[in-house]
Amino acid sequence: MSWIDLAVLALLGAGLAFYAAGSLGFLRFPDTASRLHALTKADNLGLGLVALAAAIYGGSLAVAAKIALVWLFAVIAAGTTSQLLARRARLDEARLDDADSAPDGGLR
Amino acid sequence: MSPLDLLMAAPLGFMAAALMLGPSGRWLILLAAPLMAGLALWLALLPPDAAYLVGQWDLPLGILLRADGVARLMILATALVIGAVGLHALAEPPEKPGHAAQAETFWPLVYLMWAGANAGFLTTDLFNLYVTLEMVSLAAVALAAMGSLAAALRYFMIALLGSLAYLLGVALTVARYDTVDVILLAQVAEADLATLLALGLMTAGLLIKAALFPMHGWLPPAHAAAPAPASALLSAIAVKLGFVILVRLWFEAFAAVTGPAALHVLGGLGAAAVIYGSIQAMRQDRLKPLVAYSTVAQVGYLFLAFPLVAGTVEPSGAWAGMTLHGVAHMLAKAAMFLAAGLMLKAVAGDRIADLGGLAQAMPLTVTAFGLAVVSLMGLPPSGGFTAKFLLLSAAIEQGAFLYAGVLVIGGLLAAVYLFRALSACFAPLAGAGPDTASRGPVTGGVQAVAPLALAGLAIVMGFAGTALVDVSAIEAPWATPTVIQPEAAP
Amino acid sequence: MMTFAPLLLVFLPLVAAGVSFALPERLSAWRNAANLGVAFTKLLVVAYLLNATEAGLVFEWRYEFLPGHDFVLRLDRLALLFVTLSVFLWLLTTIYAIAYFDRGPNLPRFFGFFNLCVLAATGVAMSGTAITFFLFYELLTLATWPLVAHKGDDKSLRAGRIYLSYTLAGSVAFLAGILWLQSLVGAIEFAAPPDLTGIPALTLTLIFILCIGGLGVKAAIFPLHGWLPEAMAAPAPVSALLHAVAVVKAGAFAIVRMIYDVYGIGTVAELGLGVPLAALASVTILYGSVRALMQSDLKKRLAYSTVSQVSYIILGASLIGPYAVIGGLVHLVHQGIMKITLFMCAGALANRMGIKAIADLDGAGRLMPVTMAAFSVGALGMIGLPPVAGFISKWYLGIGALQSDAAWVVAVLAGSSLLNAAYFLPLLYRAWLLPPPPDRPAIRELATTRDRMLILPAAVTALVALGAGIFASLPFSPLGWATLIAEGGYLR
Amino acid sequence: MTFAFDLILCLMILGTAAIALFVRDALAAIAFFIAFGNLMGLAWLGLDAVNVALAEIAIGAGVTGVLLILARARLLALGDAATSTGSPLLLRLGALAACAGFVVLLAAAVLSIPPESGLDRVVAPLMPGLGIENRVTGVLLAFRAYDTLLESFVLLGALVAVWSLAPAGAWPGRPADPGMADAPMRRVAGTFGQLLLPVALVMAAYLVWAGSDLPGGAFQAGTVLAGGLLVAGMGGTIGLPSSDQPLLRAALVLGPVVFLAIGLAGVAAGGLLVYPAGLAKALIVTIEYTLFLSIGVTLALLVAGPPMPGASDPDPEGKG
Amino acid sequence: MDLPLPVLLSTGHLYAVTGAALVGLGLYAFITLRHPLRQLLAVNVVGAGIFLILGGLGRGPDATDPFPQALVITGIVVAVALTAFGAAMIVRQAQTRAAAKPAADDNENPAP
Repeated sequence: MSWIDLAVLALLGAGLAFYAAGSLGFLRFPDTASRLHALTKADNLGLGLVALAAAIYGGSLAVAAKIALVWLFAVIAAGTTSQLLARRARLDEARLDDADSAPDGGLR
Repeated sequence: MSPLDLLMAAPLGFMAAALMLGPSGRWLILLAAPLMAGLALWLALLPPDAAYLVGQWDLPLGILLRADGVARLMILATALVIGAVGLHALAEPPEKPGHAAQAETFWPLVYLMWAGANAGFLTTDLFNLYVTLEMVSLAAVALAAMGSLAAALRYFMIALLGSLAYLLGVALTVARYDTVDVILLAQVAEADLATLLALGLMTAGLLIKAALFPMHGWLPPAHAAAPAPASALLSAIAVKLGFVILVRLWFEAFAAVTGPAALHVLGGLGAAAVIYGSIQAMRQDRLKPLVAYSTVAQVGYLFLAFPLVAGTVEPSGAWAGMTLHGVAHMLAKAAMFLAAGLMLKAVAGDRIADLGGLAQAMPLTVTAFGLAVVSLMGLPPSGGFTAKFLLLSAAIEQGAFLYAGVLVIGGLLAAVYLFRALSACFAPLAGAGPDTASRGPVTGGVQAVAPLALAGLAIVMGFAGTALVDVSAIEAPWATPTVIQPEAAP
Repeated sequence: MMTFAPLLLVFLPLVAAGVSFALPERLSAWRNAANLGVAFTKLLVVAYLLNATEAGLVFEWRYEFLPGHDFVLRLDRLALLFVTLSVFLWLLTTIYAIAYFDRGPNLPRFFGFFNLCVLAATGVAMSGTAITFFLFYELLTLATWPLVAHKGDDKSLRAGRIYLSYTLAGSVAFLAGILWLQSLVGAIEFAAPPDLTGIPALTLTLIFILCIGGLGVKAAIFPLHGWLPEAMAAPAPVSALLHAVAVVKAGAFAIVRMIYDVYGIGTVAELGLGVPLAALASVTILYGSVRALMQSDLKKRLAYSTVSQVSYIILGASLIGPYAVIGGLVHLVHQGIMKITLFMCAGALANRMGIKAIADLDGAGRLMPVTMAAFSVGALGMIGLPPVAGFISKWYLGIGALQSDAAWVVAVLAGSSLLNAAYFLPLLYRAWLLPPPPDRPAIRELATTRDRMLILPAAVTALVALGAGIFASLPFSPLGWATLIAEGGYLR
Repeated sequence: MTFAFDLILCLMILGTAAIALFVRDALAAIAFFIAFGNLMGLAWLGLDAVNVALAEIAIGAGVTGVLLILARARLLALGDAATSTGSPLLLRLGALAACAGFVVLLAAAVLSIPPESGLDRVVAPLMPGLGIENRVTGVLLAFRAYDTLLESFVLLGALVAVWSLAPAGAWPGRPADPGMADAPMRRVAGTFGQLLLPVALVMAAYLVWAGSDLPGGAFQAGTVLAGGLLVAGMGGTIGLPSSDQPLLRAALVLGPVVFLAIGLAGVAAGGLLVYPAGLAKALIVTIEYTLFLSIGVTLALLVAGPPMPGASDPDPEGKG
Repeated sequence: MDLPLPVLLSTGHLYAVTGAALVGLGLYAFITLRHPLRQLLAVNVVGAGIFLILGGLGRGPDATDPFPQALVITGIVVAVALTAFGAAMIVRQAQTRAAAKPAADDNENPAP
């Protein structure tokens, strides 16, 4: 087992740990905002670590660049969706307060 | 260039062109109808061994197109039916406003069905058949949806299940034999579990598509509710592709595997379909469901022929009877649906009792209906008679008196329900007193020409029996081995 | 001309049918001209053919319409007998029908299908194979249906339905029978009877029953006759045509073909099928007469009379003796001529004076003497009184029965004649001897051309019926021709 | 990958499938279906079928997932929650017995067939003639190009079929706007769409190009394009086109028609879909590029659904 | 991982049998589920199962047969086309029914 392998292993382990923490938070937290908080923060970090591990494991700059791109888009996508989810959750709460009407499809 | 590719390519080209032209795409049928009829005729007149490999890729990988007798006859009938139905639809007065989408999309869908049917009749490749089956089914469901969305959705779901069953069978066949070509399979197929299951699955799926009793449930509502041109295409074309694939499977690819018992199951279902469909047709009060149930019954004959084809050493008679029945039914049923559509539109009702006085008001349309009745009942001279005569001869020769009895009784039952509709046209106008002239000619004669031509062709078929029997025997699986004998997979 | 003439004979009516279907009602004069022209041309062709056939020529035209199944038109003497009868009567019926309908609704349709019926009847006569026969036989069924249902009222539609149910069921039984036979012996050509040796007697009997049962529907053999009285709902020209010539005769004609040209008299005798058939025919003869006696409607009475009379032909054919055969064949012609006379008269009475029930006949002879005279000739012929043609038939049948050691048939004939007299003589009595009801307006029988066209055809057929009886010994008389047929083939 | 991994994967596939099928809530069902599709993608990776894995994840999970979500949302707006309602117990028991029996039969049949890549041996020697490396692409666009040609028209036909459902008065028109109702949400999605669309284009183009030799191809690339178009459409970056726009129609038929034309032109070289020697790769790439464009637009419009009345363009800058 | 399983069940067979199970699962769902959208989902699961059978049985010792792979890709595209059409029909049917109903609260979104 080389140093590289060790590094990969360590990064993977750390990434998975963050994932686990994020998932735990997702399951245990009470409302949408805090669940998102758990997911986005922990998972983005977890993803980064795993991606780093993969990049090192891949061993070439081209692979690393591709993985970096993947990571980048995943982060952008995650950010966008969390934004949308959060907004949506707020809208729903507002409507529930009105006690009049229920969540309508954000997508029509 | 050869008609084998043009028959597939031309409708696809028309489909794209119709999409590009938008609402004026409807006029394309004026070009398409004669062109396709010409191509189909060219195909029918090709030398007997007409076949080629697409892209020159050899079997088992490639796809073989082959113009056998069944394909020639079916494609010719398809060209005539779709051409006539298309011209009929072109002459249709502008629909209610708001149906612009249907008026425009009707045409690409028709061309898609045309291409799919032609490609399906020509190919010997089971997976390729799956794709063509989907082309036809997709168009068929969309056309059915123009009448009743609920019926179309039901049709869609059940057809989807049928497609999947067929696909699963193809998957097992690929895995088992590393080929899906009908001709190669005929050489290597063995009766093991995988093969039998594959055949069973494909058969079950195709029986749904062909609407054989008891898998017919989707057909009457869908066919009865669709607009007349769509109904004509559904009953004439859509169910036939499933039947042709079954012929390829049972008499060619897996001919060595299928036993007489299994063939009698199909034949028995066919016989049951004849009786059941006829009885249901007799019970209808409305015209289009009656015609639709008649399709259920007529499909039965196609499968009733299966054990008869397999039961003789020299099956040319039964084979021709089966094929010609398919062709005659295509022509006659399309004519009948078109005529029924015109008749119902004229009386602004949908019940058989509403038809009174039509024999005076629209004699041409009623004549078309009557000629279609003659062929569907199997009365001479007509294609329907030629087919049933051949089948009945075969049944009696083999001593299959049960099938012979069903053939005979089916014809009589057909007489009962079809003549009920026809004689309603001769009745005086319901509730309008003695002045039958008040129901003047309702539509211009132009639209009546299409059903009249189709029904007339069904009648004319009765005079060309020998030629048609000869064509049907071209490259038939029981005849001398096919010319193309590619090597089996290494 | 040799092979062309028979084809012309069969397919000429297509021209008239096409013209009739295509021309609108306002061009009815053209339609009438076409119909009469074609009917007349056919008569000329028949005259030519009679001459040629008498000289021993046999026309034949064949076309393989399905592999192994030839479509054959063949004109032998038996065929020509039937063809001549139908062509002659058709010309008269056409004249009659033009006058009868004058300006009714749906006439293009009527004359179109009318011509198709001619085509089919001629085809039936000239069929050279069993399959060809079946084709025309079915065409006849189909083409007559719109005629039966012509009026379009509930009664006509019902009659049409019943007619179709009976005849289609009969057709398929017949088809099954001949297909079964063909599966054993190959295609059946009337000119060359198949070799039936080696086929089990039971099979042959079953096939015979299927075929005769199927054909017996059209020949209205008891108990398959139910459609015929119902079909009286049709207009009079149709009744005349259906009951005198086309449909019932096609059935009787086919039974003759079956016995003589398919099975052969030897086989029929061997299987012992002649006597039961003769017995069935006898039952029909008596049954029809008794039922006729019970009718109060004129056309219904005539219809049951037909049921009875057609079975004479079958009786003659099934007795299998030279004189009986001649009697049956000649009755084919005689009964046709006489019965068409009766129906045309009945139609004329209904058309001119609204007479439908027998009770209304009182004094009809005074108002329409020509019509009633013709009617009387027909009725007396039916009873079998000399010198009308009917006598000849019954005479030959009687002798034939004695020849075949079936003396009981003579009793049947006698009984039937008595019954015939019982249901016809009261009509004549009423018409000639009773005064007309006071409220009935006097009419001039032959005032207009139309009237003449309506009444004279019946007079012509009555005269022919008389002539066929009086001049029975001439070579071209029906009897002479029937003898020629019997000698030519059936008494080998 | 090891057998244990495969086994766990298979169990997870079955588990997600079961949940997707039988969970009450429709949204949950679709979510699990998407998860199921992704796991299927992994399974295809496990089978060394990267082409299929891409197609399965992009089309099977991605496009189908979006489609179902959109359909579910539109149903929900009509008060139909698409929850799974139970059927009669007897039916369930009967179905269970029948399906269990069928699975046993099917599994037995499957196990009776030894897994082998028989036709790979036929395909491999033919590849050099094509000048491309990716065997799946070779099969799709050369050896079985006929299937693919017809299939491209099936896709087009499906769109026509969807269009034929347009309600009265909506034709020709735009599909119902799949965009966000809430303006701020729309802005967020719009920003993402603006970013994603060009990236998707580039990536799709790369996938097509790579598809000759590496995993990828027109269908996968078309899906990526469709995804980009859809996200952009949801955010209002691009407006949905009216069904009668000539440019749109041209984009839809371009790929299939070019494919058909090249196929017919092959007749000059010996027959339908025959590629002249040396030109094979060029022709295949041409077909793939045009096809990818058409597939992308078609898939996006398939997801959007039929034209609906009153579906106005919120952002009238037109479609790119 | 030295379980004896791989000997009993090759990778290809494992996936193929999983496919078979998916087919059965989807079929059962198709029969017992009433809502057309859920049936559509079931159909997609059945399709995936069939594809997996094709792939699994095409799995050779060193490569997976490209032929079934191509068939699967074709099949996936056909499946998505049909699914799109089916989903559109389901939505349109619901819309037609909703429009046909005497609409009391047309513009309001109904309660869940």
